[in-house]
Amino acid sequence: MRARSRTKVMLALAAAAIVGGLAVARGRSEAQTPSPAPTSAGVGTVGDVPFDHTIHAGKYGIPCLDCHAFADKSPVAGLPSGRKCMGCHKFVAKEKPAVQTLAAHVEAGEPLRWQRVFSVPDFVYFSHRMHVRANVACAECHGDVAAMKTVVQQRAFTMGRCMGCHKERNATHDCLGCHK
Amino acid sequence: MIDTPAAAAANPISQIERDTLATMTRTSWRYWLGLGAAASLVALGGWAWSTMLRQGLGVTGLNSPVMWGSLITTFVFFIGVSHSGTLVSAILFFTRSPLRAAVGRSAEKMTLVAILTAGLYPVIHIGRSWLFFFVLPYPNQRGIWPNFRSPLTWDVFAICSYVTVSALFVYMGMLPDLALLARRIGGWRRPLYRLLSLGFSGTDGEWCLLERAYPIFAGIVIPLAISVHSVVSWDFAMTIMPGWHSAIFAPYFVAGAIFSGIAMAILLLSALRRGYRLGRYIKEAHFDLLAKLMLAMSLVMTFVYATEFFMAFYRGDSTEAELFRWRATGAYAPIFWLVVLCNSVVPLVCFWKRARHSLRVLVVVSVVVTIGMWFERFLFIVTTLAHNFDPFAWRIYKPTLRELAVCLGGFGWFVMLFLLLIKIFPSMSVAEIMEGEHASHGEAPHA
Amino acid sequence: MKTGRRGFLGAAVGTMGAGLVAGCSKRLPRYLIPHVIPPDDAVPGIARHYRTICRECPASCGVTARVREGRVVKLEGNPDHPLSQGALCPRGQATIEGLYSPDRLGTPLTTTGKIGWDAAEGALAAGIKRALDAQKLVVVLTRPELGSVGALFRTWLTALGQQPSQVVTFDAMDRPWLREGARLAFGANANPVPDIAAAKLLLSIGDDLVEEGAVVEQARALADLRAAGGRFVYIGPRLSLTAAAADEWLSVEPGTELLLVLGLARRVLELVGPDAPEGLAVATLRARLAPYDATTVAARTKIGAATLERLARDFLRTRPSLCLGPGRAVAGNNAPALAEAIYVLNAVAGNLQRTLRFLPRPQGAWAGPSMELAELTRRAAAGEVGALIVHHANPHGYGPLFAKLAAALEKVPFVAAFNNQLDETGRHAHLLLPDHHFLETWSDATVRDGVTGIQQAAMIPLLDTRAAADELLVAARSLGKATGLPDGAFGDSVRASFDVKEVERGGKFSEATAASGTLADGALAGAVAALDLAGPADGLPLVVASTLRQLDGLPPTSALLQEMPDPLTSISWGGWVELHPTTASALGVVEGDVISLEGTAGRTELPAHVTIGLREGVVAVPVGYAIPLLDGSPPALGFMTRVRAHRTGAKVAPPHVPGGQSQHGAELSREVTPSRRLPMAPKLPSMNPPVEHPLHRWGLAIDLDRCNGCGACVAACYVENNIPIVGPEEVAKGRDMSWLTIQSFIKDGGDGAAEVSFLPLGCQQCENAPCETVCPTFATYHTKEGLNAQVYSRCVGTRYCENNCPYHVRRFNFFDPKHGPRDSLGLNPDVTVRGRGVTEKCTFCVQRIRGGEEKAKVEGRPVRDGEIVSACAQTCPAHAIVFGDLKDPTSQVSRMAKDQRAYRLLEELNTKPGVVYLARQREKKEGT
Amino acid sequence: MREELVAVFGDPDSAAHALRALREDRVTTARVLSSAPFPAVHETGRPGPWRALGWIALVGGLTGLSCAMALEVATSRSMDLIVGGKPIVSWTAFGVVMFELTMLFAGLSNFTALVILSAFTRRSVSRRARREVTTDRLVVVVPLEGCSADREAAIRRLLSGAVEVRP
Repeated sequence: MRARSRTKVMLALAAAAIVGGLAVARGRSEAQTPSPAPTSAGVGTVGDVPFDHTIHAGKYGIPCLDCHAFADKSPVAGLPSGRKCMGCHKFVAKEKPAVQTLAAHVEAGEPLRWQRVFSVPDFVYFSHRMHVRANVACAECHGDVAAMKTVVQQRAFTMGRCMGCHKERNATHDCLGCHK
Repeated sequence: MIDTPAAAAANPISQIERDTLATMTRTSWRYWLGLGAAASLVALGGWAWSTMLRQGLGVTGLNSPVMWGSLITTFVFFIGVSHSGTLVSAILFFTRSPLRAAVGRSAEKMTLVAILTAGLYPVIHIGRSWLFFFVLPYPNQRGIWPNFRSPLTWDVFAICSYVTVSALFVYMGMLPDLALLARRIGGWRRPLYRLLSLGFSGTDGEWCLLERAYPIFAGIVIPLAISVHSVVSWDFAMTIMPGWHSAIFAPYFVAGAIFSGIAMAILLLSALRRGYRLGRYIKEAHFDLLAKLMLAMSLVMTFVYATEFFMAFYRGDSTEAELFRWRATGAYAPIFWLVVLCNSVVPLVCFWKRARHSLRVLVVVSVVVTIGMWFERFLFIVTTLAHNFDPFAWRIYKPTLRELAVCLGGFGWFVMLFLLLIKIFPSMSVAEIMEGEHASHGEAPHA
Repeated sequence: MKTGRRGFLGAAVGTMGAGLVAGCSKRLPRYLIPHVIPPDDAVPGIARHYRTICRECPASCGVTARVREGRVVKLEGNPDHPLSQGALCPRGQATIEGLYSPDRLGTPLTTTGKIGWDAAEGALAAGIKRALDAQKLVVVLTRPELGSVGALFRTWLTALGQQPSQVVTFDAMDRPWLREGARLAFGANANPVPDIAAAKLLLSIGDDLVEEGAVVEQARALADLRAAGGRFVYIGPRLSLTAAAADEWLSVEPGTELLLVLGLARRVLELVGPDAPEGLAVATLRARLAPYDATTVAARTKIGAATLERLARDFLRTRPSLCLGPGRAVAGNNAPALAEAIYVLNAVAGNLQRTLRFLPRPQGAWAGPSMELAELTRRAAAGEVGALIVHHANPHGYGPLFAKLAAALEKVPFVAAFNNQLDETGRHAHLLLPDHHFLETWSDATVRDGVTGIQQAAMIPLLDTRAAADELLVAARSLGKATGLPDGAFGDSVRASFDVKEVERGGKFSEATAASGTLADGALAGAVAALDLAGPADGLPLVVASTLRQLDGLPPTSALLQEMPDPLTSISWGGWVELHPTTASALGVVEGDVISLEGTAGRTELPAHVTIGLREGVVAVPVGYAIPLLDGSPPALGFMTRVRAHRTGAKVAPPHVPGGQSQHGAELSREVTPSRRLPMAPKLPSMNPPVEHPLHRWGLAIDLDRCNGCGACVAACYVENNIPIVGPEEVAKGRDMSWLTIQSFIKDGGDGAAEVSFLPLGCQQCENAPCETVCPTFATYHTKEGLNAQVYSRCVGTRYCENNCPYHVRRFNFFDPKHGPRDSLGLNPDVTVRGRGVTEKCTFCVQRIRGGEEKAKVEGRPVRDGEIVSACAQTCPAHAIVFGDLKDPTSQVSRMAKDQRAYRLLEELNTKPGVVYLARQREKKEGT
Repeated sequence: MREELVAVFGDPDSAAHALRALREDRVTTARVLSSAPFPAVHETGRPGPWRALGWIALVGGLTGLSCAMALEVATSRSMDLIVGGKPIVSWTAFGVVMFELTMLFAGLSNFTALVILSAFTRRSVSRRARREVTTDRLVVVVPLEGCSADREAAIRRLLSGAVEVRP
C-alpha cells in the first residue's frame, strides 16, 4: 500500500516539475515582450484635460481617422494636434471648464501630453497603414474604444495574436514582415 | 591485493556490506579536501560565467570566424566521458562479465555526472543564455517552434533523453541496494532511501520483474548512448566545413568517447580503490581489461587521424588539403603533435602487461589521454573555423583566462557531483557483489 | 521663417514618440506629444527628402537628405546633380556623425568661457569696430565658398569699406600647381577641364582620381572609360586605389615624372610628324623638348626605353587620349612645371577640345581676385590685420605645414572663428561662434560653370547655433554699415534665388558653355627645375598618400571612417607607413614594427605595413598622418620630401581586418583576360526540390571591373543599417561588425608590378544557405523573395550559422552595441538595433525593400526595376553594384547575371548565392 | 493475521534446499524473499507478471515514435519556413529525433511498468514477512490456508534448515 502511494507521489512530483518548468519558461517568454499594463491614468494631457472616447467616438460617433489622421497613410496612427481639437471646440462645448483649459493650452502653444496605452516592442514594425488598407477594423486590436471612458488594453499584443489573425486572413507570415 | 577465503569466511555478508558501503560510511579528510577543491573550482567557473552574462561573450577569445572555442570543446569532451560509462556497464552486463559488479555502478554514475556537466555548456556558450528555452518545443504565446532540421535541436533531444535514461538505468540497478540501505543506514539519509526504494522488498516476484526489466533497459541504453555521441558529431559533420563535413565523424566520435571515458573511469576507480581499500572487489584483472580496451581505442583513434589526412590529400579538394596541411604545420601545430603524442603514442605502453598491472602507470596514462582528448576536440573545432574557404577571413583564436576558468569549473562540477553521489549512493551493486561472492565461495547453485 | 522653424521643431519633437515606436529606442516613451500647430504635409513615420549639397569637401556634390521625424538619418547622392548622379563617397556618408556629434558647440565661447549670443554678437561687432577704427584690415579666412556665402563675404567687406579681395580661401588639400601649370601652358584666363570619359587612353601621372578632388564624378568617369574599352595607365610610386583600378601600373624614379612627360612629349611630337594639330608651334616646341631624348629619359627615370616608346605610341595611336596630373603623390617642388608639361603633352597629341576641354571660369559675385595665403601671412605678421573672421578654416591643425600662417595669425588683435566644433584654430580665437551644420542652414555652391547646387536647411538646428552669414549681417547692421547687404535672414535671400523646380531638383543645372584655349607661346619656356627633394639627403622619398578617409588632410575624427578599414591595407583605426619588402628588409623591419620617420619639419612614429604595392626605396604615409613631416613651402599638402626612417624597436599589431591578402589559390575575386575566359559554372545535382520564388528573387550584381574599392558601400551600409562601431581593440580581435567588407587581394602581376583585386563581400543570400539549416530556432531562413532572413528577436546566439557560412559574412554582437556619435539621434528608425549576444548580417536592406513594396502596393502597381536599391548599390560612385529582381529577366541585374564575366562565389558548394560577381578584366593590350 | 509460516534462513543455500524440498512435497504456494538475487529466488517458479514488460516497452517505444513524428511534422508545417533549400517535411532530418524519443519513451514505460507491477506483486506476500528480510537473512513464506495440523508439521519439518520458523 504505502509503496504504491509513494509511487503516486513520485509521479505527481515529476509532473509538477515539468508543468512548473514550462510555466516558468512561458513567463520568461512573456516577459520578453513587455505587454503594457492596462493604465488607469486616463488618456489625456498632464491630467487637467480629461479626454473621453465615449463622448467623441461613442456619443457623436466621430470616425477614428478624423483624429488619428495618419493611420491610413503611415505606420503610426498619430494623435490630433491642439489646433485640430480647437477646430471643433471653438464652437462645441466651449463653456465646459475642461475645454477652456484645453483652449488655454493651445493658446499658450503648449502641446498636450497623451498617455501611451498601446505599444509593441521596439523590434516589431507594425504599420497602421497596411492594416487599415486591409480593412482591419481598429476595434479588432484596440477593442471597442468608443465604449471606454478611459482606454485600457484588454488583450496584450502577443505575437500569437498577430500570427493567429495573419493565418486566418492568410496574410503574410514571413517573419520579416514585422521584424526588420 | 588477493582476497583470502578466510576473510570471507568470517562473516561474508556483513564483511561485504561493510566494504561495499564504505564509500558512504567512511569520510576521510581526503574526501573533504577533494570536495572543497572541486567546489571552489565550481565557484571560480560560476564567477567567470557571470561576467559573460553581464558583459557579453566579448570576455572570451572568440572572434569572427572562430565562433566556437574552448566552451564547445569542453562540451564535446564531457559528452565523450559520459559516453563510456553506461555503454561499458551495459555491454559488460550482456557479456555477463565479472567486471560489472565491481565497476558498473561507478561507470554509470560517471556517465550521469558527465552528461550533467556537458549539458551546461551549450547554455553557457550561447549569446543569450537567458533565452535558451527558445530551442525547446513547447506551446507558447508566440506560436512558433524550433527547427527540427537543425542538428542543435537533435542535440537537445538526444541529451535530454540520454540524461533521463541513464539516470533511470542507474536507479533501476540500485533499487535493491536502496531497499537494503533503508534498513542499514540511519540518520538523515534513511527517509530518502525509504522514498527512493519505492518499496522494493525483495520478493521473488519483484526479482523476476527486475531481472526482466533490466536487460530490456540495457538494450535501450546501448543504442541510445551511441546515438547521442553520433548526434554530437553531426553538429560538425552536417556542416559544409572542411575537416568537419565527413562521414567518419560519428564512429570517430564514438571511439574517442569510449577512449576518454575509459581513461576517466580508470582514474575514478583507482581513486575509489585507493581511498576505500576496495582492492578486493576492484581487482587488477579489471584494470587490466580496461587498459586493453583503452589501448584498442587508442589504436582506432590513430587510424582515424591517419584516414582523415589520407582523405584530405587524396580527394584533392584544395581547401581541405590546405586545412590539414595547416593543422599539422600551422599555428596550432604544437597542439596537433601534443594530441598525437597523448592519444596515439603514450597509450601504447598498455601493450606491456607490467604497465597494465601497475596502477601508477595506468593513472599517468589516463591523465595523459584525458588531456590529449580535450585538446583533440579543441584542435578539430578551432582549426576548421580558423582556416577554411576565405583566406581573407583566416584568423587565430586564443581562449582567455575567463573562458578557461569556465572550463575548469566544469571539471570541478564533474568531480563535485561524483563525490556527492558516492556519498549518497553505493558505488558498487551490493546485491550483485553478494550474489557473486556467494556463487564463487558458497556451493554451486543447483538447477 | 522663425515661426515656420518652430512648427518644424514641433514636428521634430512632436512625433518623436511615434518615431521611436517604429524606431530604435531601448525604452518606449510613456507619453505621445502631438504638435500644437502641425507642419503642412509632414506625416510622422514617413520619411521626407530634401535636396541639398555635401560640404565635407570643396567638391560640393549634390545629396538628398532623408529626414525622419525632423532628424536627418541618411545622406544619399542627388540623382539630378551632374557631379554625384545619385552616388556619394564614404566621407559624405559619414556626415551624419558630424551632425550628431556630442563635440558640437552649442554656445559661443570667449577666451574666458561660455557667453550668451547677445554678448557674442556685441563682442563680434566691437572687435570689427576696433579694427575699423584703427584703420586696420578686416580679413575673412574661409574654407572654399563657391556661392552665396562667398559672395556675401565680399559684399560684407565692401559694406565695411574694405576690399572684397580680403576674402582668403583656405584649402589644405588644394592643388595650386594645376592652376599654375594651366597658366604657364595656356595663359592666365584659360580653364582647362579634363573629360575623362571621352578618352580612349588615360595616362595619369600620380593623379589619384579616386582619392582626390571630385572623387564621385571621377570614379564614375574612370569606370565608364574602362567599360567603354578604354585603357588606363597609372604612373606613380604607390599602388593607390586609382592605380589598382588601372590596367597598368608603372612607376619611375621618384621626382623624375617631369622628365618622363617631357620625354613622352618629345617622342609624340616626333611620331605625329607632319599631321601635327594646327596652331601648334612645332618648331619652338621641338627646340624646347630637344634635351629629353628617349635614352636620357629612360636612364634617369629608370623606366625601360621600350616601355617609354610603347607609351608614346599608344598615347598617339589610341586617340583621343588624355594625360592627367600631377597628383599629390608625385607633386614635388617642380609640380607646376610638371603640370605644364602634361598640358603640353596633351596639346601635342591633339587632345585639346577633345578630352581636354576649356570652360569659362565660373562667374559669380563670389569669384574674383582674392588675397593669397602668403600675402595674408605677410600682412598679418606685419600687424596690418586688425580683425580676422575665420570661417570653418583650421590652419593651426596642420602643424608645421601652416606654421608661418598660424604664427602670423597670433598677431591679429581680434580673431572670431565660426565652426561646428572646437578645433586648433578655434582654441587660438578670441571669439568662437558655433555655426549651423551645413544640413541645418542655407547656401549654394557653383562647382563649375552651369552647375549650382542649392544647400537647404534639411532640419532644425539641434543646438543653439546661428548661421555665420546671419551673424556677419547682424554685426554689419549694428555697426550701421549694412548698405548693399540683404535685409532679413541670409537663408531667405538664398532660397529666393532658386525657383521651386530648382529646389526640388537640388539646384540649377545647365550645359556648360564651351570656351577656347590654345597652347601659349610661352609654354615650356620656363627653365625646367631639376627636382630636388627637400629633407635629409640620406632619407627616403616620402609619398603622401591621399585617402578618402582624410579628405581634409587631417587624421579622421569620425568613428565610422576610422573603423571602416582602408581598402588597400585593410587597416582600420590609426595610421601606418608603407614599405616595399626589399626596403623593409634593408631597414630590418617587419609588419607591425613601429617606425620613426624624421623629416626637416618634424618627426612621427607609425607602425609599418609591408606591401608590394609600393615602389622600392620609398615610404608612403596616409596624408593625415604625414602632417608632422611636411614643411610649409609652398603651402599645399603633399610636397614630396625625404624622410629618415628607422625602427624604434617597439611593435604593435595594426588593427587589421583579418586580411590574409593572398587568395591562396581560392578563386574568390576572379579575373578574365581576352585569352582566358571563366570556366563554365558547374551543374550540380540536388536531392532537394528547387526553391520557389513566387514574386521576386532579389539579387545583387557587383562588377569587379568597375569597383575601385573606395568603400562608399561599406560606409553607406553602416549608416543605413545601424551597424555598431566596436573600436580599435575589438577590430584587432577580429570583431568588426561591418556587414560588407572590401576584401583586397594583392599579387605580383609579373614584372614586379603588383595587382590588387577587390571583393566587396556581404551576405550572399544563398538559395541553399548552409547557415539556415543549422539554426535551432528558425532565427534565419529563406524568404519567399529569396532573402536569407535574420530575425534578431528570435536569435539566441548559438553562432552555429556563422560557423557554417563559407563566406564568413555573419557578425556577432560580443558586447552591447555602440554606434559612436549617432547613438543619440542619428540612428535609422527603420532598422532594429541589435542587442548583445545576437547574430546579424547583410539583409539586402530589407527595410528598403519593404518600403518600396509598400509604396508600390499603396499606388496599386508592380515594383519597378531600379525603384528598390540597397544602400550599397545606391551609393556606389562607380556604379559597380546593381540591385534588383533576378526573377525579372528584363531587370539590369538579371542582364548582368547573364554576362560572360558573371560568376558566383564558391559555386562548387552549391549554395546558389543571390549575389553575382562580374570578373575583373586584365591585360587589355594597347589600343583594344 | 494471515495463516502462514515465515521461515528465516541464515544463508541462501539452505533456503534453496528447503524450497526444493517443499516443491518435491508438492507445496507450490511457497514464496521467498531475499535482498540479493541468489539462485534461491528462482526456486519458486518465477511468479509475477514479468512477461508483460517486453510488450510494454515495445508499445512505449512506438508511442514515442509516433509522438515524435506528429510533433515534427505538425510544427514544421505550421512554421512553413524553408531552410537551406530543404523540404519543409524532411524525413531524413526528422529521423534522429524520432529515434531519440522512441528510445526515451521505451525506457520510461519500461521503468514505470516495473515500478507499478512490482508494487502489485509484492502485495501477495504479507508485510510481516517483508519486514523480516535483511542482507544476511532470507525468508521463505508458506501460506497455510485450510491445511491440517500434521500437514503443517510436515511443512515445518521441511523448513528445518531455517534459523527460526514463526507461525
